[in-house]
Amino acid sequence: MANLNMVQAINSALREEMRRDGDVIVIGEDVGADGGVFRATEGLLHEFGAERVMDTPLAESGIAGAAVGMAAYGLKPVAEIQFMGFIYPAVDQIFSHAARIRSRSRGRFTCPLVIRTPYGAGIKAPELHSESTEAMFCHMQGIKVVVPSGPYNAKGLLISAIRDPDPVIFLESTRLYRSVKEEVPEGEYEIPLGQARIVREGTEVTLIAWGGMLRKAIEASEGFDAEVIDMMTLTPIDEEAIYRSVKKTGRVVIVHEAPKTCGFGAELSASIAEYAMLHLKSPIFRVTGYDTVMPLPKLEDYYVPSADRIRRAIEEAMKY
Amino acid sequence: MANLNMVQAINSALREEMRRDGDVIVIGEDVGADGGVFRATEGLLHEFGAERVMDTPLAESGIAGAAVGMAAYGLKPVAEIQFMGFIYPAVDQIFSHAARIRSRSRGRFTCPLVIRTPYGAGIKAPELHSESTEAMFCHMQGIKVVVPSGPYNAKGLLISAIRDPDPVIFLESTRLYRSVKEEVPEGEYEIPLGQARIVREGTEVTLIAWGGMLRKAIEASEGFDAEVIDMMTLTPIDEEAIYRSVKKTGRVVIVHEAPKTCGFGAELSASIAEYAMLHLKSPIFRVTGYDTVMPLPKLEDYYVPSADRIRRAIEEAMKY
Amino acid sequence: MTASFEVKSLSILNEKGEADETLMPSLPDDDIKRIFELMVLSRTFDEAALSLQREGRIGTYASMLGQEASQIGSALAFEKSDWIFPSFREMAVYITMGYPMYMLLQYWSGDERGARAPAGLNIFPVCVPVGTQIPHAVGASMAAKYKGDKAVACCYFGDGGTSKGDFHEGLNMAGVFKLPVVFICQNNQWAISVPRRRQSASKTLSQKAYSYGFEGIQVDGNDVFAVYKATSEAVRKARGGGGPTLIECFTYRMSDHTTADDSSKYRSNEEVESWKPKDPLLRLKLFMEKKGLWNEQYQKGVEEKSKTAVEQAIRKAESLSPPEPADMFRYALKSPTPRQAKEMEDF
Amino acid sequence: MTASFEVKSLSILNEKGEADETLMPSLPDDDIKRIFELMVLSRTFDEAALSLQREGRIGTYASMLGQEASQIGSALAFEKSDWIFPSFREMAVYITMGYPMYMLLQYWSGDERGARAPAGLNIFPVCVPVGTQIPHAVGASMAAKYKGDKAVACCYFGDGGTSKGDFHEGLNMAGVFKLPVVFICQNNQWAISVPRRRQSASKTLSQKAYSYGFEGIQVDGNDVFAVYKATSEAVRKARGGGGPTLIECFTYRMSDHTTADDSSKYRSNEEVESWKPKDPLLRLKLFMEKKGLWNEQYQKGVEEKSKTAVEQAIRKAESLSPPEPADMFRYALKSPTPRQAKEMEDF
Ligand SMILES: Cc1ncc(C[n+]2csc(CCOP(=O)(O)OP(=O)(O)O)c2C)c(N)n1
Ligand SMILES: Cc1ncc(C[n+]2csc(CCOP(=O)(O)OP(=O)(O)O)c2C)c(N)n1
Ligand SMILES: [Mg+2]
Ligand SMILES: [Mg+2]
Repeated sequence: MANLNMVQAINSALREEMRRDGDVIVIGEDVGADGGVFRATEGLLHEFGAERVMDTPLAESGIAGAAVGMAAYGLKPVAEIQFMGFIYPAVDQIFSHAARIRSRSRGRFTCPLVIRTPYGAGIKAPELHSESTEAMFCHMQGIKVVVPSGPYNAKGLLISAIRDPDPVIFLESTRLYRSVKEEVPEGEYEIPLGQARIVREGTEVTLIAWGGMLRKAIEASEGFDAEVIDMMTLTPIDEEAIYRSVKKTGRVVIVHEAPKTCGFGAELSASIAEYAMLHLKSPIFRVTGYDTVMPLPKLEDYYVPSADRIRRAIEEAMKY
Repeated sequence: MANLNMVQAINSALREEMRRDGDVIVIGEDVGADGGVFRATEGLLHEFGAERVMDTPLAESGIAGAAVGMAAYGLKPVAEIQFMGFIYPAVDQIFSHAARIRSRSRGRFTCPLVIRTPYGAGIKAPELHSESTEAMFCHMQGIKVVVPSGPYNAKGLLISAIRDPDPVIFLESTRLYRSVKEEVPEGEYEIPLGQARIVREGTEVTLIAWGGMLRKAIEASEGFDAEVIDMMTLTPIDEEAIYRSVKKTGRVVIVHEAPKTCGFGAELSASIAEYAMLHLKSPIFRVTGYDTVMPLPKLEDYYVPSADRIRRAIEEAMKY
Repeated sequence: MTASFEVKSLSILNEKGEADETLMPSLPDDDIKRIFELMVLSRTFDEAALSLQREGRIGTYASMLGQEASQIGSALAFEKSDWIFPSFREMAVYITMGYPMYMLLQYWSGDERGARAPAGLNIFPVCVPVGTQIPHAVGASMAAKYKGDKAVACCYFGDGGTSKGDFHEGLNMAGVFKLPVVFICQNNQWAISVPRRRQSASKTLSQKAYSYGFEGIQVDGNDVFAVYKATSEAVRKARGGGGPTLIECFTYRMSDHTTADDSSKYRSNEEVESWKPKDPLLRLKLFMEKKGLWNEQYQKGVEEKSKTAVEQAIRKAESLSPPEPADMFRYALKSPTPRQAKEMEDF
Repeated sequence: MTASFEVKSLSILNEKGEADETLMPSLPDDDIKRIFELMVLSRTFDEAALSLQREGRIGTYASMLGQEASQIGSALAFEKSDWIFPSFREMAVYITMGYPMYMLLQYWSGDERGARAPAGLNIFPVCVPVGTQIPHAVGASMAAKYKGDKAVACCYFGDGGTSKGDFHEGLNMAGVFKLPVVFICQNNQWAISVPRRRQSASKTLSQKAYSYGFEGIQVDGNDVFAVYKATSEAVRKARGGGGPTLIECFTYRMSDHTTADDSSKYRSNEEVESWKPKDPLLRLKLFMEKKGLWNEQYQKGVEEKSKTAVEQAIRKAESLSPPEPADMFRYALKSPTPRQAKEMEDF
C-alpha cells in the first residue's frame, strides 16, 4: 500500500500492465521524455523504451487512427490525448472506427484500445482545457466510457480498461490529479467496468455523480439522509444500481459539470423516468454546468456546480 | 405554390436566399456541376457561378473551418457535408470554433453559418450513410440544431437558418428527400427557429418526434387520442410547447432513430422529469434505434423504430 | 539549408502492348497469364455486380472498371499475411488477395458477414469514410515493426483521399517512424464530380511523399507491369526496414462514381472516350499476343472460367440465409451490455 | 510526367550583425528603429507576463522569447486591415499590430474580454487547439477574394502545427483556389517536448508547400530583415492575385513551452545555450550600432519607454472590474435561449 495521488495511481496502473503484458504500449504527445503534461507516463520511457512509449507527431486523429490499426493487429495501445478539448479531431476515428471495427468485421478485427484524457475544469487553464463532453462518447455505441473519482478506483479501473477487449475512453478529472491522496495497493487489481458504487448509504435522496464532481456531491450531502452513487463507468450504465437506490429513496439529484442539455445526466434521468418512475416522490433534478460555452478561468467557478447549488437541489427535492 | 419534394424545397430556399443576399454562398463537395449527391444544389452553379457555389477538395474539417473564417469575415456560408456520417472530422471545427467564436471574441467575430447534411436511415446505403447523431450537436453550446420533417417546413426553416446570426446544423432526413410532396410557396417565408409545432391535437398521450420519424409517429398515433409534436428545432428546445402538452396528456412517448443512450430523447425526457413531472400519469417512454452500431441495410429495418414499436409504447403508456 | 528533388515516374507497357525490356520485371509466362486472368475475372465480377445492382439484388456499388491494373498489379506484390487496408473501390484487390467473391457480393447486398475476412487474410472491411483507413495501415505497420514481424501494411485510397487530414497525419507518422507501409493512391482523375486539378494544385500526387521524408513515385496505373514493379520494390524496401513509399497510380475511373451517380452531369464523353485506348486489359492482351501467350480461344476460355466463377459466387451469395437481427448486438462489443441484452429480447 | 523543385531559403542579417546588402529590404532608419523598439517592447512584455504568472496574477502563459524577429518581422508586412489568425504564442504579433497590451494581460488572466479585438483590427483571439486556425485564415481569404477586397489573410502556427490534418486541408484548399493568404510557420524546433525531427521526416517544413502547388521558403527566423522581406513579398504576391506562400521561420523557443512546463526534462542546456548567440535582438543591435543607430543611451531610453508602457498595461489590466458572470450567456448566441435566460437568474 502506498499513499498516492491520482497521477501516481494511473502511472502505477500503466506500469503494472506494461510489465505484465508486452502488448501494452503507450502512445501520444509528450508521453516519453516529458512523461506527459500531467506526468502520468513519467518513468515509463526509461523502464520500457521508446518502442513501447511512443511520442507521436502532433496529430490526434492520427494517434487514434494508428491506435486502431495497432489494436486490430493485436497490440493493446493506451493512447493519451493531452486534454479532452483536443479529442474532437479524433472523434471520427473513435466513432467511425474504434467503436465499429468489431461490428464491421463481424468480430474478425477488434479494438482493445484505451484512450486516456484529462477532463473537466479545475486547473484554471485556457480555453478547451476544461471540457467535459463525456455524453458525446456515451452516445457512441461500441465503446465504453469510464471516469474514476480518485486514486484507488483510477488504478483498478484503468487496469480493467486495458484488459477490456473493447475500446474504452478513460476520463481523468484534472481537479483530482493532485488534490487527493488515497491508499493504493501496489500490485495489480481490477475494478470491474460497468459497476457503480454506493459511496454513502442513505434513504431520502439519491445523489449521482462521477469523476471530479463526486466530492462536491459528497460535500453537499452532509446533513441529509442521502445516498451517494459514484457511477465510475458511464457506459455501459449500471442501471440496476441506480434503480435500486431510487426505489429506496424516491428522490434523485444528478450532478455533472457538462452543460445540462444532452449531458449524461439526461440519460440517467430519462432512464429513471422510464424504468423507475413509479417509485419517484419528486421531480428528478440535475445540477450541471450551464448551457453555454465554458468560460475562461475568471468565470469558471460560476460555471461549475458548487456544493451550494447541489445542496439547493437536494432541498428542493426534499420539499416533495 | 408548387408541389415540391424536400430536395426541391431546399433547393428553392437556397436559391431564394442567394438571390436576396450576395453574401450567401454555398460550399461543399460536389455541390457545383453535380448539384450535390442528392441534387439539393442543382442549378445553383449555373445561376450564381463558381464563385458562389464552390466545389471544395474532399476535406470536411477544412470545409467547416474555412466556412468559419468566411462567416467571421462577413459572408453567410451554407456548407454541405455529404452525409452526416462524414461530419465527424468536422466536429472539432464546429465545436471548438463555429460554436465559440462569438463567445471567445466577446461578440467581435460571429459565425452566421449553416451546415446542411443528410441524416438518418432510409436509402439502404453502406455504412455511415444512416447516421443520426443529432444529440452530439445538441450538447454543443453556441450552435442550433434544426431538423425539418417535410418540404414546407424544410424551406421555411432553412431560410430562417441562413438568416440566423449563429451557426445552425441543418439535418435533412434522407428518407424524406423524395418520398413526400407538399405545397410549398414560391417566395421567401420564414419558420422561426426554436419552435415546435403541434401536428395533431390529442388529450391522452403526447408523441414527440422530428425529421424522418415524424411520419412514423403520426402513423402510430392512429386510433389513439394522441397529441403529436414535431420538434423541428432541437436546440434551442421549445420546452414550453412540450410541457404544455404533457400537462394536458400526462403521458409521453418520444421517438428517434438514434440509439437510446444519450439520444436527444433523453434530454426531452429528463426535462419533463425535471419540470413537468407532477403532471405525469405514466413513465416516459422512448422508442429509439437500438443501443448498438447501426447495421448495414439487411438489418436496417429491424434497427429503426417501426410504427408498430411506437404503437406498443403508446399502449404501454395508456396502461397507466 | 536547401533541398531539391525530382518526382519519379514509371511506365513500362504502352498502349500498343510494347514493353520497355530494360524496365520489365522478371515474370514467368504463367504469372503473366495469371495477371491477365485476374483482370478478366475482376472485370467479369464488376460487370455482374453492376447488373445485380440494376436488378435490385445488391445495393449501391462502386465499379473499379479501368483500374484493374492498379489494383491487381499492386495487390500481387504482397504476401497473403500482409495487412491490407482498402477503400471501397478495391474489389480487384480483394479478389487478387483470394477473398471469396461471394462474400464481396454479400457485403454489397448489405450484410456485414461478408466483411469478415477469412482466417489467414488480413484484409480490412470496405472503408467508406474517405482516407480514414490510412492511419490504420500506419498503426498496423507500427505494430508489425514493434513485434518484429515481417508483415508489411498496405493502404489504398483515391485522389480525393489525398486531401483529407488523415492522409497527412498518417503519412507524416509513417515517415517519422520509418514504417513498413506502402501507400497506394489510385488517382483515377475524379472524386465523384471533382476533377483531379480541383483536388490539389500539387503537380503530382506522388510528390506529396517528400513532405513526409520518403519517396513517392507516379506510375502509369493502366500498365500492370509498372504498377507491379513499383509496388514490389516498395514492399521490398518496407520489409527491409527502408520505410514507406507513396505510389500514385495514374489511371481513370471509366464508370460512374457509384451506381447512385450519373457522371454525364460533370464530365465529357470525349474525356471518357480518350481513355478507352489506354485500357489496361487491352494492352496486356496485345503484349501477350505478341508473346504468343494469347489467342481468341484462350480469351474465350478465360472468360468462361470467370463467368462460371462469378455465377457460382452469385448463387452462393443469394443462397445464404439472411443475417439474424440479433447479430447487430452480438458484434458491437465482446459481451453485450445489460441494455443491449434487454433490447435483443425485442426480436 | 515529372516535376522537380528546389527548396528556397533566405537569410540577410548574420549573428555578427552584418547584412547582405544585395538582399537587404529598403527600410528607412526610422523603420529599423521601430523594429528594434517593438522587439524590446515585446521582450519586456514577455518578461513581465512571466513574472506576473509566477506571482499568480495571470494564468498559464506561453513565452515568445527568441521568436521576436519571426513575429515582428512578419507582422510588420501586413496592413492593419488584413486578417490575422494567430496561435497562442504570438504576443509580439498582437503588439506589432497595435493590439492593446493590457487586453493581452486581461486575456491571460482568464477574462475573455481581452480577446475582443478593437475595431479596425481584424485579429482573431488566441487559438489553443493547434492548427485549427489555419482553415479560418483560408476561409477569410476566400471571403476577401469573393468580395473583391484587397485584404490578405495571415496565419501563424508552429512546427507542431504542421502535423495536424487542418494544416493539410487548409493549405491544400488555399492552393486549389489560389487564395490571398500567407502561412507563417514559426519552427522553434520544439512542440512541447517533441523535437522537430520527430515531428516530421520532411527535410524542411517550407517544402511542404509544394504539395499544395505553391511556394515555400525557409528563412532565418532570428533575422528580422529576412523575415520581413520574405513576408512582404508573400503579401505583395497574395494581394496581387498570385496566391499563397508558406514561410518557415527557422527559430528557437528559448523559454519553457509555457509556465506549466519544465523543458530541462527533455532538452539539453547546451542546445539552449547554442542558440543564445543567434538572438534576434542582439544581431539587430549590432547592425544598428555599426550604422550609428544604436548606443547605450538609446538602449536605456527604449527600455525605459517599454517598461513604462508595460507597467501601464499591467495597472490598467489589474484595475478592470471583473467580468460579470452573466457574460458567459451574453455571448454564446446573439439572443440567449429560454434555457439560458432561466439559468442566468441563478446569479
Ligand atoms: C469523409 C468522406 N467524405 C465524403 C464521402 C462521400 N464520398 C464517397 S467517395 C467520394 C469521392 C472519393 O474520391 P477518391 O478518393 O478520388 O476515390 P474514388 O471514388 O475516385 O475511387 C466522396 C466524396 C465519404 N465517403 N467520406
Ligand atoms: C490539437 C491540440 N493538441 C494538443 C495541444 C496541447 N499543446 C499545446 S501547444 C503544443 C505544442 C505546439 O507545438 P508547436 O505547434 O510547434 O508550437 P509552439 O508551442 O512551439 O509554439 C501542444 C501539444 C493543443 N493545444 N492542441
Ligand atoms: Mg478518384
Ligand atoms: Mg514549436
